[in-house]
Amino acid sequence: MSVRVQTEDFDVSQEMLVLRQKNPKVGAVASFVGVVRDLNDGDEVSALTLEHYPGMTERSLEEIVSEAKSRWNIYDALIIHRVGTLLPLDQIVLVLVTSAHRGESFKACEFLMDYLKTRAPFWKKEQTSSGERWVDARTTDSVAAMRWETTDDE
Amino acid sequence: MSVRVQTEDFDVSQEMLVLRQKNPKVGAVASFVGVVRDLNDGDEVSALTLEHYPGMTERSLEEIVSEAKSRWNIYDALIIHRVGTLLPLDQIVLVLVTSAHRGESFKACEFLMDYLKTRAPFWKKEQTSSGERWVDARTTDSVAAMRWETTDDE
Amino acid sequence: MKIKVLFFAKLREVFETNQLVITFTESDNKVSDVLTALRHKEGVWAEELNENKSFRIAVNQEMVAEDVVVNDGDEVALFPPVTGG
Amino acid sequence: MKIKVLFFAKLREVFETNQLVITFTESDNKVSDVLTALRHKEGVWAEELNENKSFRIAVNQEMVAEDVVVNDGDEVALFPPVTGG
Repeated sequence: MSVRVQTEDFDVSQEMLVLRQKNPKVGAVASFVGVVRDLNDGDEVSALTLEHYPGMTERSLEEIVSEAKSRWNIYDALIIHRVGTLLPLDQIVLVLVTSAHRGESFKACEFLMDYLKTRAPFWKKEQTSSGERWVDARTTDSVAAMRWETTDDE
Repeated sequence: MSVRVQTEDFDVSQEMLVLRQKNPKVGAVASFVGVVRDLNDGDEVSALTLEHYPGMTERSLEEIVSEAKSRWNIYDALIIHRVGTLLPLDQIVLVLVTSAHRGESFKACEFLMDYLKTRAPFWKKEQTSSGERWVDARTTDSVAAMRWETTDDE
Repeated sequence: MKIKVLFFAKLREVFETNQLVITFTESDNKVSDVLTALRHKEGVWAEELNENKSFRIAVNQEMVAEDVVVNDGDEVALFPPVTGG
Repeated sequence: MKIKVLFFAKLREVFETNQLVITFTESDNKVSDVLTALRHKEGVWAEELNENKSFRIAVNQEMVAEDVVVNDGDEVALFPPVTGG
Protein backbone atom coordinates (compact mmCIF):
# COMPACT_ATOMS: atom_id res chain seq x y z
CA MET A 1 0.00 0.00 0.00
CA SER A 2 1.92 3.02 -1.26
CA VAL A 3 -0.53 5.72 -0.13
CA ARG A 4 -2.00 6.50 3.30
CA VAL A 5 -4.21 9.33 4.55
CA GLN A 6 -4.35 9.34 8.34
CA THR A 7 -4.75 11.51 11.44
CA GLU A 8 -1.90 9.73 13.31
CA ASP A 9 1.73 10.79 13.15
CA PHE A 10 4.31 8.66 11.28
CA ASP A 11 7.85 7.47 11.99
CA VAL A 12 10.19 8.11 9.06
CA SER A 13 12.79 5.47 10.04
CA GLN A 14 10.13 2.84 10.45
CA GLU A 15 8.47 3.61 7.11
CA MET A 16 11.87 3.60 5.40
CA LEU A 17 12.68 0.19 6.84
CA VAL A 18 9.36 -1.29 5.73
CA LEU A 19 9.68 0.18 2.23
CA ARG A 20 13.15 -1.22 1.55
CA GLN A 21 13.50 -4.19 3.87
CA LYS A 22 12.73 -6.88 1.35
CA ASN A 23 14.93 -5.43 -1.34
CA PRO A 24 18.75 -5.56 -1.06
CA LYS A 25 18.92 -3.97 -4.54
CA VAL A 26 17.99 -0.60 -2.98
CA GLY A 27 21.02 1.71 -2.78
CA ALA A 28 19.22 5.04 -2.38
CA VAL A 29 16.32 6.32 -0.29
CA ALA A 30 15.22 9.92 -0.87
CA SER A 31 12.62 11.41 1.41
CA PHE A 32 10.74 14.57 2.14
CA VAL A 33 8.86 15.60 5.27
CA GLY A 34 6.58 18.64 5.34
CA VAL A 35 6.20 20.30 8.74
CA VAL A 36 3.72 22.83 10.23
CA ARG A 37 5.39 26.24 10.55
CA ASP A 38 4.42 28.71 13.26
CA LEU A 39 4.39 31.59 10.78
CA ASN A 40 2.74 31.95 7.36
CA ASP A 41 2.32 35.06 5.22
CA GLY A 42 3.47 37.17 8.15
CA ASP A 43 0.97 35.85 10.71
CA GLU A 44 1.54 33.59 13.66
CA VAL A 45 -0.07 30.19 13.15
CA SER A 46 -1.27 28.39 16.28
CA ALA A 47 -2.86 25.39 14.52
CA LEU A 48 -3.65 23.99 11.10
CA THR A 49 -6.67 21.92 10.09
CA LEU A 50 -6.39 19.71 7.03
CA GLU A 51 -9.55 18.79 5.13
CA HIS A 52 -9.56 16.30 2.26
CA TYR A 53 -11.86 14.59 -0.24
CA PRO A 54 -11.98 10.96 0.94
CA GLY A 55 -11.75 8.56 -1.98
CA MET A 56 -10.46 11.07 -4.49
CA THR A 57 -7.46 11.81 -2.27
CA GLU A 58 -6.20 8.22 -2.21
CA ARG A 59 -6.97 7.82 -5.88
CA SER A 60 -5.06 10.94 -6.94
CA LEU A 61 -2.07 10.02 -4.76
CA GLU A 62 -1.98 6.53 -6.27
CA GLU A 63 -2.06 8.01 -9.76
CA ILE A 64 0.84 10.29 -8.87
CA VAL A 65 2.87 7.33 -7.55
CA SER A 66 2.11 5.32 -10.71
CA GLU A 67 3.25 8.21 -12.85
CA ALA A 68 6.53 8.50 -10.91
CA LYS A 69 7.12 4.75 -11.35
CA SER A 70 6.55 5.00 -15.09
CA ARG A 71 8.88 8.00 -15.44
CA TRP A 72 11.86 6.88 -13.36
CA ASN A 73 13.67 3.67 -12.66
CA ILE A 74 12.62 3.46 -9.01
CA TYR A 75 11.75 0.44 -6.88
CA ASP A 76 9.05 1.82 -4.64
CA ALA A 77 7.40 4.96 -3.31
CA LEU A 78 5.28 5.83 -0.31
CA ILE A 79 3.14 8.87 0.43
CA ILE A 80 1.63 9.46 3.88
CA HIS A 81 -0.47 12.60 4.34
CA ARG A 82 -2.06 13.57 7.64
CA VAL A 83 -5.51 15.17 8.02
CA GLY A 84 -7.30 16.77 10.97
CA THR A 85 -5.84 19.34 13.33
CA LEU A 86 -2.06 19.77 13.56
CA LEU A 87 0.18 22.08 15.57
CA PRO A 88 3.42 23.88 14.73
CA LEU A 89 6.36 21.40 14.52
CA ASP A 90 3.96 18.55 13.64
CA GLN A 91 4.75 16.44 10.60
CA ILE A 92 2.18 16.84 7.76
CA VAL A 93 3.39 14.76 4.86
CA LEU A 94 6.00 12.10 4.07
CA VAL A 95 7.24 11.12 0.63
CA LEU A 96 9.73 8.24 0.36
CA VAL A 97 11.32 6.82 -2.77
CA THR A 98 13.74 3.89 -3.15
CA SER A 99 15.98 3.21 -6.14
CA ALA A 100 19.33 1.64 -7.03
CA HIS A 101 21.08 4.98 -7.59
CA ARG A 102 20.40 8.38 -6.09
CA GLY A 103 19.52 10.46 -9.15
CA GLU A 104 16.23 8.65 -9.78
CA SER A 105 14.98 8.73 -6.20
CA PHE A 106 15.80 12.43 -5.80
CA LYS A 107 13.94 13.33 -8.99
CA ALA A 108 10.93 11.12 -8.25
CA CYS A 109 10.67 12.43 -4.68
CA GLU A 110 10.62 16.06 -5.80
CA PHE A 111 8.16 15.23 -8.58
CA LEU A 112 5.80 13.50 -6.11
CA MET A 113 5.80 16.54 -3.81
CA ASP A 114 5.24 18.98 -6.69
CA TYR A 115 2.35 16.97 -8.12
CA LEU A 116 0.81 16.32 -4.70
CA LYS A 117 0.85 20.07 -4.01
CA THR A 118 -1.24 20.83 -7.11
CA ARG A 119 -3.30 17.67 -7.70
CA ALA A 120 -4.21 15.97 -4.43
CA PRO A 121 -7.43 17.32 -2.84
CA PHE A 122 -6.21 18.61 0.53
CA TRP A 123 -7.00 22.05 1.94
CA LYS A 124 -5.35 23.81 4.86
CA LYS A 125 -7.12 26.15 7.25
CA GLU A 126 -4.94 28.14 9.62
CA GLN A 127 -5.74 29.40 13.10
CA THR A 128 -3.82 32.66 13.35
CA SER A 129 -3.66 35.57 15.76
CA SER A 130 -6.07 37.41 13.43
CA GLY A 131 -8.56 34.53 13.23
CA GLU A 132 -9.17 31.50 11.01
CA ARG A 133 -8.39 31.54 7.30
CA TRP A 134 -8.14 29.14 4.39
CA VAL A 135 -4.64 28.99 2.97
CA ASP A 136 -4.37 30.29 -0.60
CA ALA A 137 -2.76 28.14 -3.28
CA ARG A 138 0.70 29.41 -4.21
CA THR A 139 1.71 30.33 -7.74
CA THR A 140 5.19 28.93 -6.98
CA ASP A 141 3.60 25.49 -6.52
CA SER A 142 1.98 25.63 -9.96
CA VAL A 143 5.27 26.70 -11.46
CA ALA A 144 7.09 23.86 -9.66
CA ALA A 145 4.59 21.32 -11.00
CA MET A 146 4.73 22.72 -14.52
CA ARG A 147 8.41 21.99 -15.03
CA TRP A 148 7.60 18.25 -15.02
CA GLU A 149 5.19 18.79 -17.93
CA THR A 150 7.97 19.79 -20.30
CA THR A 151 10.08 17.28 -22.20
CA ASP A 152 11.64 14.72 -19.90
CA ASP A 153 15.18 15.64 -18.87
CA GLU A 154 16.23 12.00 -18.61
CA MET B 1 27.70 19.60 15.08
CA SER B 2 26.60 19.21 11.46
CA VAL B 3 29.03 16.42 10.49
CA ARG B 4 29.67 12.98 12.03
CA VAL B 5 31.86 10.07 10.93
CA GLN B 6 31.04 6.96 12.94
CA THR B 7 30.94 3.17 12.91
CA GLU B 8 27.49 3.01 14.60
CA ASP B 9 24.20 3.03 12.74
CA PHE B 10 21.92 6.10 12.85
CA ASP B 11 18.19 6.67 13.28
CA VAL B 12 16.77 9.01 10.64
CA SER B 13 13.67 10.06 12.64
CA GLN B 14 15.76 10.86 15.68
CA GLU B 15 18.29 12.92 13.70
CA MET B 16 15.46 14.77 11.96
CA LEU B 17 13.87 15.64 15.28
CA VAL B 18 17.13 16.93 16.73
CA LEU B 19 17.91 18.99 13.63
CA ARG B 20 14.57 20.78 13.53
CA GLN B 21 13.21 20.64 17.08
CA LYS B 22 14.27 24.09 18.15
CA ASN B 23 13.04 25.77 15.00
CA PRO B 24 9.29 26.13 14.31
CA LYS B 25 10.20 28.08 11.14
CA VAL B 26 11.16 24.79 9.44
CA GLY B 27 8.53 23.73 6.91
CA ALA B 28 10.60 21.28 4.86
CA VAL B 29 13.01 18.46 5.65
CA ALA B 30 14.71 16.75 2.70
CA SER B 31 16.81 13.69 3.33
CA PHE B 32 18.87 11.06 1.61
CA VAL B 33 20.02 7.67 2.91
CA GLY B 34 22.58 5.59 1.04
CA VAL B 35 22.32 1.83 1.56
CA VAL B 36 24.66 -1.14 0.91
CA ARG B 37 23.44 -3.10 -2.12
CA ASP B 38 24.03 -6.84 -2.46
CA LEU B 39 25.06 -6.46 -6.08
CA ASN B 40 27.56 -4.12 -7.76
CA ASP B 41 28.94 -4.20 -11.29
CA GLY B 42 27.40 -7.63 -11.78
CA ASP B 43 28.94 -9.28 -8.73
CA GLU B 44 27.34 -10.32 -5.48
CA VAL B 45 28.55 -8.21 -2.60
CA SER B 46 28.66 -9.89 0.82
CA ALA B 47 30.23 -6.97 2.74
CA LEU B 48 31.66 -3.50 2.29
CA THR B 49 34.54 -1.91 4.20
CA LEU B 50 34.73 1.87 4.33
CA GLU B 51 38.10 3.52 4.88
CA HIS B 52 38.49 7.26 5.40
CA TYR B 53 41.08 9.96 6.07
CA PRO B 54 40.45 11.05 9.67
CA GLY B 55 40.62 14.81 10.03
CA MET B 56 40.34 15.60 6.35
CA THR B 57 37.02 13.76 6.15
CA GLU B 58 35.31 15.92 8.78
CA ARG B 59 36.92 19.04 7.37
CA SER B 60 35.78 18.38 3.81
CA LEU B 61 32.25 17.53 4.94
CA GLU B 62 32.08 20.74 6.97
CA GLU B 63 33.23 22.72 3.95
CA ILE B 64 30.53 21.11 1.82
CA VAL B 65 27.86 21.98 4.41
CA SER B 66 29.12 25.59 4.58
CA GLU B 67 28.96 25.84 0.82
CA ALA B 68 25.37 24.53 0.78
CA LYS B 69 24.42 27.10 3.43
CA SER B 70 25.94 29.91 1.41
CA ARG B 71 24.20 28.81 -1.80
CA TRP B 72 20.66 28.16 -0.56
CA ASN B 73 18.32 29.66 1.97
CA ILE B 74 18.37 26.67 4.33
CA TYR B 75 18.26 26.53 8.13
CA ASP B 76 20.48 23.56 8.85
CA ALA B 77 22.13 20.49 7.42
CA LEU B 78 23.53 17.27 8.83
CA ILE B 79 25.81 14.67 7.29
CA ILE B 80 26.45 11.32 8.99
CA HIS B 81 28.78 8.89 7.22
CA ARG B 82 29.60 5.45 8.55
CA VAL B 83 33.01 3.76 8.31
CA GLY B 84 34.20 0.22 9.00
CA THR B 85 32.56 -2.96 7.78
CA LEU B 86 28.94 -2.89 6.61
CA LEU B 87 26.59 -5.54 5.24
CA PRO B 88 23.94 -5.43 2.49
CA LEU B 89 20.86 -3.47 3.66
CA ASP B 90 23.00 -1.47 6.13
CA GLN B 91 22.71 2.33 6.05
CA ILE B 92 25.94 4.05 4.89
CA VAL B 93 25.24 7.76 4.76
CA LEU B 94 22.58 10.25 5.84
CA VAL B 95 22.14 13.78 4.52
CA LEU B 96 19.42 15.95 6.10
CA VAL B 97 18.50 19.52 5.20
CA THR B 98 15.88 21.81 6.77
CA SER B 99 14.40 24.93 5.19
CA ALA B 100 11.21 27.00 5.16
CA HIS B 101 10.12 25.81 1.71
CA ARG B 102 10.85 22.55 -0.08
CA GLY B 103 12.75 23.75 -3.16
CA GLU B 104 15.81 24.85 -1.20
CA SER B 105 16.11 21.72 0.94
CA PHE B 106 15.74 19.41 -2.09
CA LYS B 107 18.44 21.24 -4.03
CA ALA B 108 20.84 21.50 -1.07
CA CYS B 109 20.37 17.80 -0.20
CA GLU B 110 21.20 16.65 -3.72
CA PHE B 111 24.14 19.07 -3.89
CA LEU B 112 25.54 17.71 -0.59
CA MET B 113 25.38 14.13 -1.86
CA ASP B 114 26.97 15.00 -5.21
CA TYR B 115 29.82 16.91 -3.58
CA LEU B 116 30.34 14.29 -0.88
CA LYS B 117 30.64 11.62 -3.59
CA THR B 118 33.51 13.42 -5.30
CA ARG B 119 35.21 15.43 -2.52
CA ALA B 120 35.02 13.60 0.81
CA PRO B 121 37.89 11.12 1.36
CA PHE B 122 36.06 7.80 1.78
CA TRP B 123 36.91 4.61 -0.09
CA LYS B 124 34.84 1.45 -0.42
CA LYS B 125 36.24 -2.04 -0.61
CA GLU B 126 33.84 -4.81 -1.55
CA GLN B 127 33.90 -8.44 -0.53
CA THR B 128 32.44 -10.27 -3.54
CA SER B 129 32.07 -13.87 -4.67
CA SER B 130 35.21 -13.32 -6.78
CA GLY B 131 37.28 -11.85 -3.94
CA GLU B 132 38.01 -8.42 -2.47
CA ARG B 133 38.19 -5.31 -4.63
CA TRP B 134 38.35 -1.54 -4.29
CA VAL B 135 35.33 0.15 -5.79
CA ASP B 136 36.16 2.36 -8.79
CA ALA B 137 35.01 5.98 -8.85
CA ARG B 138 32.08 6.48 -11.24
CA THR B 139 32.15 8.97 -14.09
CA THR B 140 28.43 9.60 -13.44
CA ASP B 141 29.37 10.96 -10.01
CA SER B 142 31.81 13.46 -11.50
CA VAL B 143 29.17 14.52 -14.00
CA ALA B 144 26.59 14.91 -11.22
CA ALA B 145 28.98 17.09 -9.21
CA MET B 146 29.93 19.17 -12.24
CA ARG B 147 26.43 20.51 -12.83
CA TRP B 148 26.71 22.51 -9.59
CA GLU B 149 29.81 24.26 -10.96
CA THR B 150 27.89 25.99 -13.72
CA THR B 151 26.03 29.27 -13.22
CA ASP B 152 23.63 29.08 -10.31
CA ASP B 153 20.08 28.27 -11.37
CA GLU B 154 18.61 30.27 -8.48
CA MET C 1 -31.18 12.68 -14.37
CA LYS C 2 -29.68 13.37 -10.96
CA ILE C 3 -26.23 14.72 -10.26
CA LYS C 4 -24.76 14.78 -6.75
CA VAL C 5 -22.58 17.83 -6.14
CA LEU C 6 -20.04 17.93 -3.28
CA PHE C 7 -18.37 21.04 -1.85
CA PHE C 8 -15.09 21.21 0.05
CA ALA C 9 -13.11 23.65 2.17
CA LYS C 10 -14.03 27.32 1.71
CA LEU C 11 -16.87 26.50 -0.73
CA ARG C 12 -18.41 24.08 1.76
CA GLU C 13 -18.29 26.78 4.43
CA VAL C 14 -19.64 29.61 2.30
CA PHE C 15 -22.46 27.47 0.85
CA GLU C 16 -23.19 26.11 4.33
CA THR C 17 -23.61 22.61 2.95
CA ASN C 18 -21.28 19.81 1.90
CA GLN C 19 -23.52 18.45 -0.84
CA LEU C 20 -26.75 18.76 -2.80
CA VAL C 21 -28.48 17.01 -5.69
CA ILE C 22 -29.34 18.68 -8.99
CA THR C 23 -32.08 17.15 -11.14
CA PHE C 24 -32.02 17.81 -14.88
CA THR C 25 -35.20 17.14 -16.86
CA GLU C 26 -33.32 16.75 -20.14
CA SER C 27 -30.23 14.51 -20.56
CA ASP C 28 -27.00 15.47 -22.38
CA ASN C 29 -25.59 17.88 -19.78
CA LYS C 30 -22.11 19.12 -19.10
CA VAL C 31 -20.29 20.37 -16.01
CA SER C 32 -21.01 23.89 -17.27
CA ASP C 33 -24.75 23.18 -16.96
CA VAL C 34 -24.24 22.13 -13.34
CA LEU C 35 -22.46 25.42 -12.72
CA THR C 36 -25.23 27.39 -14.45
CA ALA C 37 -27.85 25.68 -12.28
CA LEU C 38 -25.89 26.53 -9.12
CA ARG C 39 -25.33 30.15 -10.17
CA HIS C 40 -29.11 30.52 -10.52
CA LYS C 41 -29.35 30.12 -6.77
CA GLU C 42 -27.76 33.60 -6.69
CA GLY C 43 -26.20 35.19 -3.56
CA VAL C 44 -22.98 33.43 -2.48
CA TRP C 45 -23.55 30.77 -5.16
CA ALA C 46 -23.40 33.22 -8.03
CA GLU C 47 -20.54 35.01 -6.35
CA GLU C 48 -18.24 32.07 -5.54
CA LEU C 49 -18.85 30.28 -8.85
CA ASN C 50 -18.38 33.41 -10.94
CA GLU C 51 -16.11 32.80 -13.93
CA ASN C 52 -13.41 35.08 -12.55
CA LYS C 53 -13.17 32.98 -9.36
CA SER C 54 -10.64 30.20 -9.29
CA PHE C 55 -12.13 26.86 -8.28
CA ARG C 56 -11.58 23.28 -9.35
CA ILE C 57 -14.02 20.69 -10.68
CA ALA C 58 -13.88 16.91 -10.29
CA VAL C 59 -16.26 14.40 -11.89
CA ASN C 60 -16.20 10.95 -10.31
CA GLN C 61 -13.04 11.95 -8.41
CA GLU C 62 -11.00 13.03 -11.44
CA MET C 63 -10.21 16.72 -12.03
CA VAL C 64 -11.84 17.86 -15.29
CA ALA C 65 -12.69 20.96 -17.31
CA GLU C 66 -16.16 22.57 -17.61
CA ASP C 67 -16.95 21.03 -20.99
CA VAL C 68 -16.95 17.45 -19.68
CA VAL C 69 -20.25 15.57 -20.02
CA VAL C 70 -22.03 14.43 -16.83
CA ASN C 71 -24.26 11.38 -16.62
CA ASP C 72 -27.02 10.25 -14.27
CA GLY C 73 -25.52 9.30 -10.87
CA ASP C 74 -22.23 11.10 -11.41
CA GLU C 75 -20.46 12.64 -8.43
CA VAL C 76 -19.38 16.20 -9.20
CA ALA C 77 -17.19 18.07 -6.71
CA LEU C 78 -16.36 21.76 -6.53
CA PHE C 79 -13.46 23.02 -4.42
CA PRO C 80 -10.75 25.70 -4.19
CA PRO C 81 -7.24 25.09 -5.61
CA VAL C 82 -5.62 22.46 -3.39
CA THR C 83 -3.17 23.43 -0.62
CA GLY C 84 -1.92 20.17 0.91
CA GLY C 85 1.63 18.95 1.38
CA MET D 1 62.93 19.95 5.10
CA LYS D 2 60.72 16.99 5.94
CA ILE D 3 57.39 16.13 4.35
CA LYS D 4 55.12 13.43 5.77
CA VAL D 5 53.30 11.50 3.06
CA LEU D 6 50.15 9.45 3.82
CA PHE D 7 48.60 6.75 1.63
CA PHE D 8 45.02 5.55 1.66
CA ALA D 9 42.92 2.70 0.28
CA LYS D 10 44.42 0.88 -2.70
CA LEU D 11 47.66 2.95 -2.61
CA ARG D 12 48.16 2.07 1.07
CA GLU D 13 47.73 -1.62 0.22
CA VAL D 14 49.95 -1.65 -2.86
CA PHE D 15 52.73 0.35 -1.16
CA GLU D 16 52.37 -1.82 1.96
CA THR D 17 52.62 1.25 4.19
CA ASN D 18 50.29 3.99 5.34
CA GLN D 19 52.95 6.69 5.56
CA LEU D 20 56.57 7.68 5.10
CA VAL D 21 58.71 10.80 5.42
CA ILE D 22 60.59 12.42 2.57
CA THR D 23 63.54 14.67 3.37
CA PHE D 24 64.51 17.34 0.85
CA THR D 25 67.95 18.91 1.16
CA GLU D 26 66.92 22.06 -0.71
CA SER D 27 63.77 24.07 0.13
CA ASP D 28 61.26 25.45 -2.42
CA ASN D 29 59.60 22.17 -3.39
CA LYS D 30 56.26 21.37 -4.92
CA VAL D 31 53.94 18.39 -4.78
CA SER D 32 55.40 17.33 -8.12
CA ASP D 33 58.81 16.98 -6.41
CA VAL D 34 57.26 14.70 -3.79
CA LEU D 35 55.85 12.57 -6.61
CA THR D 36 59.19 12.49 -8.41
CA ALA D 37 60.94 11.34 -5.23
CA LEU D 38 58.39 8.56 -4.75
CA ARG D 39 58.60 7.43 -8.39
CA HIS D 40 62.38 6.99 -7.92
CA LYS D 41 61.58 4.15 -5.57
CA GLU D 42 60.51 2.31 -8.76
CA GLY D 43 58.44 -0.90 -8.83
CA VAL D 44 54.86 -0.37 -7.63
CA TRP D 45 55.75 3.25 -6.73
CA ALA D 46 56.63 4.21 -10.27
CA GLU D 47 53.71 2.21 -11.55
CA GLU D 48 50.91 3.52 -9.32
CA LEU D 49 52.08 7.15 -9.43
CA ASN D 50 52.57 7.15 -13.20
CA GLU D 51 51.07 10.23 -14.84
CA ASN D 52 48.44 8.18 -16.66
CA LYS D 53 47.10 6.81 -13.34
CA SER D 54 44.31 8.65 -11.67
CA PHE D 55 45.05 9.53 -8.07
CA ARG D 56 44.28 12.53 -5.85
CA ILE D 57 46.60 14.74 -3.81
CA ALA D 58 45.86 16.57 -0.56
CA VAL D 59 48.20 18.97 1.24
CA ASN D 60 47.28 19.64 4.86
CA GLN D 61 43.93 17.96 4.25
CA GLU D 62 42.89 20.07 1.26
CA MET D 63 42.77 18.59 -2.25
CA VAL D 64 45.26 20.36 -4.48
CA ALA D 65 47.04 20.14 -7.86
CA GLU D 66 50.66 19.01 -8.45
CA ASP D 67 52.05 22.52 -8.74
CA VAL D 68 51.24 23.47 -5.15
CA VAL D 69 54.23 24.38 -2.97
CA VAL D 70 54.99 22.20 0.07
CA ASN D 71 56.66 23.45 3.24
CA ASP D 72 58.54 21.81 6.07
CA GLY D 73 56.16 19.80 8.26
CA ASP D 74 53.38 19.65 5.68
CA GLU D 75 51.14 16.59 5.53
CA VAL D 76 50.77 15.35 1.96
CA ALA D 77 48.30 12.55 1.21
CA LEU D 78 47.95 10.43 -1.92
CA PHE D 79 44.84 8.39 -2.58
CA PRO D 80 42.54 7.04 -5.31
CA PRO D 81 39.46 9.00 -6.45
CA VAL D 82 36.98 8.90 -3.56
CA THR D 83 34.07 6.43 -3.51
CA GLY D 84 32.04 7.18 -0.38
CA GLY D 85 28.35 7.97 -0.03
